[in-house]
Amino acid sequence: MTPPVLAGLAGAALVGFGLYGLILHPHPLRKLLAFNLIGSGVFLVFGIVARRGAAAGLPFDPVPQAMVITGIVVAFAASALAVALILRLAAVSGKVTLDPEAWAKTPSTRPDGGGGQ
Amino acid sequence: MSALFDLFSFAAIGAGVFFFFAGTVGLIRFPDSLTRLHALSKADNLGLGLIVLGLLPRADSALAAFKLVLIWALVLASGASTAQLIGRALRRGQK
Amino acid sequence: MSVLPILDVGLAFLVVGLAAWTVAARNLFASVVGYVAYGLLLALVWIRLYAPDVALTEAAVGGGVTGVLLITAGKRLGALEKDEAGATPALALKIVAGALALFVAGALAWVVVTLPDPAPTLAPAAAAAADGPGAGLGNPITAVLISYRSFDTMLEKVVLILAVIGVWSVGADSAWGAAPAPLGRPQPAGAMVLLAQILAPIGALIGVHIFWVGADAPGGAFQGGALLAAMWMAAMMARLTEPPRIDARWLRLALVAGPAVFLVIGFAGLGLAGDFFAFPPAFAKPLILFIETFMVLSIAVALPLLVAGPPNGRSAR
Amino acid sequence: MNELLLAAAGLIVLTVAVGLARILRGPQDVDRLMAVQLLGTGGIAALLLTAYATRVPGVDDVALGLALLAAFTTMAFLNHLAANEEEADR
Amino acid sequence: MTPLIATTAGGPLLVLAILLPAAGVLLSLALGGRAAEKVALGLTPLGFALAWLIAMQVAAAGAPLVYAIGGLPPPLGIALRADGISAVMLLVTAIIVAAAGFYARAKFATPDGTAESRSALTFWIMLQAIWAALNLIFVGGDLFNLYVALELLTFAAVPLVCIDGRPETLAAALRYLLFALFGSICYLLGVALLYGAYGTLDISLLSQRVQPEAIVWTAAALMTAGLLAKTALFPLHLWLPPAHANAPAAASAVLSGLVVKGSFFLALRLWFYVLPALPSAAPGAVLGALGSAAAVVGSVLALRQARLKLLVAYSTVAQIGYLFLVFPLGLGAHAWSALGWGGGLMQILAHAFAKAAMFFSAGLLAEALGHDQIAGLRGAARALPLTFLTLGLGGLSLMGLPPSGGFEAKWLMLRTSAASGQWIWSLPILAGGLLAAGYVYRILAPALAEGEIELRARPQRARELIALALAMTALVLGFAPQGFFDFIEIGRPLAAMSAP
Repeated sequence: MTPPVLAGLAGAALVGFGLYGLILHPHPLRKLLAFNLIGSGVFLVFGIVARRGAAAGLPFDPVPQAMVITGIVVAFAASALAVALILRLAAVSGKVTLDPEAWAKTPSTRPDGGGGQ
Repeated sequence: MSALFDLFSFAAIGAGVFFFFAGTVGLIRFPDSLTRLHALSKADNLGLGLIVLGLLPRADSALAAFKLVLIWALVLASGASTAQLIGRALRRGQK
Repeated sequence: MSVLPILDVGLAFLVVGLAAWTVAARNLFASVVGYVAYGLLLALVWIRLYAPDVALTEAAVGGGVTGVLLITAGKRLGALEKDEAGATPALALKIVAGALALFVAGALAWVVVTLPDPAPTLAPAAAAAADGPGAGLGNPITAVLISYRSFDTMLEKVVLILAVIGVWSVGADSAWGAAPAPLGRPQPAGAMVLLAQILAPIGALIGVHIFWVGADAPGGAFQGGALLAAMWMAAMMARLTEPPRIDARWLRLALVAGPAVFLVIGFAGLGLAGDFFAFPPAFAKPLILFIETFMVLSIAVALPLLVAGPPNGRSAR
Repeated sequence: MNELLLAAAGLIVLTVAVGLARILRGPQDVDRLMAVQLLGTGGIAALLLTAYATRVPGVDDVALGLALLAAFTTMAFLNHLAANEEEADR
Repeated sequence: MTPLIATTAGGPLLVLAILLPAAGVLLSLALGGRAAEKVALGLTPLGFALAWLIAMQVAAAGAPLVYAIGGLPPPLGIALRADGISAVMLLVTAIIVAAAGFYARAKFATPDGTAESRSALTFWIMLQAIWAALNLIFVGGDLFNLYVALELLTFAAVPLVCIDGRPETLAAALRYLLFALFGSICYLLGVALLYGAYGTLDISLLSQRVQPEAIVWTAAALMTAGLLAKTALFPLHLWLPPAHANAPAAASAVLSGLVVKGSFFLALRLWFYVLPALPSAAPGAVLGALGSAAAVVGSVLALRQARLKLLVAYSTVAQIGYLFLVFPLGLGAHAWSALGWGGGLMQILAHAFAKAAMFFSAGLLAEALGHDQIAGLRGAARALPLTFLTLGLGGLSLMGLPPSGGFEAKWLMLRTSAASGQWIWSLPILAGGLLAAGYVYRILAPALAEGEIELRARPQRARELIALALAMTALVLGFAPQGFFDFIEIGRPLAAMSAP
């Protein structure tokens, strides 16, 4: 098997594992890790598309590779925002559950508006 | 001359691979964190050092050779410092 | 005898195995560590796909900066782990999710393996245009990022800025304007200070080097900026320097510098070369390097701020 | 000779990968982290060997980047050990 | 069909429409504090003028405007395109963003004595960022560039949800972020496959190359699933109600009225513009069925809510459902497709205006009463007549009563389902309308009843009038002339084939 095919299969497996984790894990940080797994699987698909597009003396098609670089930046920014939200949630409430039922049971007393804490 | 260089490369790289192997065995088999740390440091410093040494004759420019040495130096500095920090933390009984 | 295929298969299994561990681990921190190791290995995979530019990005961001972000979060949330984040999923849900994941992965694998042959590609177009709008840049990826897909690259920096503001915005009202919490312990150990003192200047030089060669060889604004960012973070972890106040004028200007300079030169393109974001051929390379210099600055500032988190403490100076 | 370099690279990656069993077994977070550090060093060695075997440009720069960041996650981890300790003291 | 890849007259306006609010974001952050509000509000007339100019140019040319960025045409470069629906959406966005901005001044003013406040800076910057992202979505011509636009939209919208910092809003924002990230990564995977198959991501070039084959179906399924998650179509709607109901009213209006339309617009682009070569009956039926389920389930859930803002948010879930009927009713080159297309577009517009007006009113109500419990509304209409007039007019459009825009949309859809023999789609349209009447009645009936009510504060007349103006606009849409429907046909790939 050539590296592109191998990487393509690996990418598909990563998307599968990530999807499973994203659906099932209740913990938001675990969901974030799973999302990142899907992300890198998707980037690998771009990677094999780029490698297969080798032509005209270039060993790869530069366009998908450039897209991966853009994508990695965006994925990192997303992780940072999610981590900030998770840590803040843990700090103000002592728990990190996303279940809306759990929040409905303990309504905040502050009226609409206000800010910070 | 070139055959001699190849032989040297081969020997050094082979020794490097061995130290990585030894380090891994130590990490897996040694009974407690401090001794595992010791095994890890050996692999870090010696294994990579020998590989770098083996590749040096094959570097085709002074810059490439400099990069090789720099990489080793960086890993050495990082490994030494973190080993000391981890060791201190372990001695104070943290995990 | 060829060892390369064996190496590739081994690498692929390792990567997939670590991904499985990240999903399956019971312990939150063990899962995080698995993911960090996975990020390191991905850099090797990218080399095997002939993508050193991506490998460099993955090494700097995936292995380095993301590692610090996640390890910090994992360690801080570790204390909460006993607290249930929600009920454990029922077996039925597990089966449904597993079947769905299997189906998606299977379909994707099949499609990827049967991609058309010969593959459609823009590589010849990019290579042919290298002397024209590609502005004599030896690295076609840099040409694509700054010239052909300038709009993506400029807006992606705006995304980075929005993420920084988003991270700041989860802080307390009373803390607004103050600096984020320090990244390091109050009294850092000597070894860490020494390490940061060694790493930071060398790393800064390497970052600039990688940015500079990026015009013609693997590397570029993002990779260089990410390494500079990592070095600033190292200095902050050793308390050689502190996170800046988020209302500092220089910080705001550094954050917007990259996209703003890109935008201004893009506008000027209408007058100079007849189109928005067009570069006059005679000045293309210096203009692109000029834009990239500010991009490096913005990236080097934005990434550590994303890791440092919202402002902390009281805002009064 | 290039084949030998690649074989060495493969051996190193597979060897340190065995060390990843420490991530699974722990028992402490420090042990897990040590396995990652070994993987990082092994990865750098494998990258260098690949760089010299295949002559793909830029691979040594990737190794340089990894070497710079080798201690990164460990530094972050150790900082949080200290933070936890202070909380325990209080 | 000639490929739309070379710059046309008026093309530079498209770049300006995106870069104006983007520059506003950068300027607001650099200047900080009070300047952010001034920059944001100052840009609204300029942005509206630009949208107006673009609409005029499109109408004059009778064809889409195109701009190849940097003078570098696709496939290597990126093109922007504005057709009839782009121009309409640019105008609607400019109006609602401006309305939200002026409405929000009272809440997001920087307090005296502080140089800069957290919530104010965040709100004004994110409002402009949403505007920039939406404008790019409406005129983007490259699927990867549109991915960047989607992410821009996500990163701008999420912080608005948790701007007040309460734990439940943080949880809602986090859920929203995770759904949105999942959506964009699915979309991106589809983009990768399309590039792998055809070597271009330009919408007009792709539409000429796409064949009905496995890789295209996979890509289409992934991209559609991702966009559905972002649009909150049933059963991926779970994130929307807590997020939209907990945000401040000005932000809710933008999120419900505009932001979910961004990802829906991309779904339209995908199926009508990228994939017209695919047989559309089966995917249209699936999307229509999901939409029907959303219309019914969303309305039933809206009926059961105790809080006004949650009711309005669940109503969004239901109204999004109607939008998806455009796929069975508008896809394909049939004689009746233009009717269904017009109905779908009208539904986007009517819902955008009506829902923004209702969230504005709900916000005013909550400020005046100190709560937004429906049970506590008894007698409120007497105290706040303008606010309840707005709620009633908005409700009229949601129910689909004449002469509102909502009526026009549903009337067109009903006519299409009859003309096409797909009468089955008329059932959810009618059922949803009845249920909507139920939940609007639940708000209005107690409010109109006799009762004493104590106001904490009287809402500002200007803010009430902004909400009323939007509700009136939703109403007036019902009188849209034929010229409007001709205009939104400009650039629709199948328009030539399906003209009646």
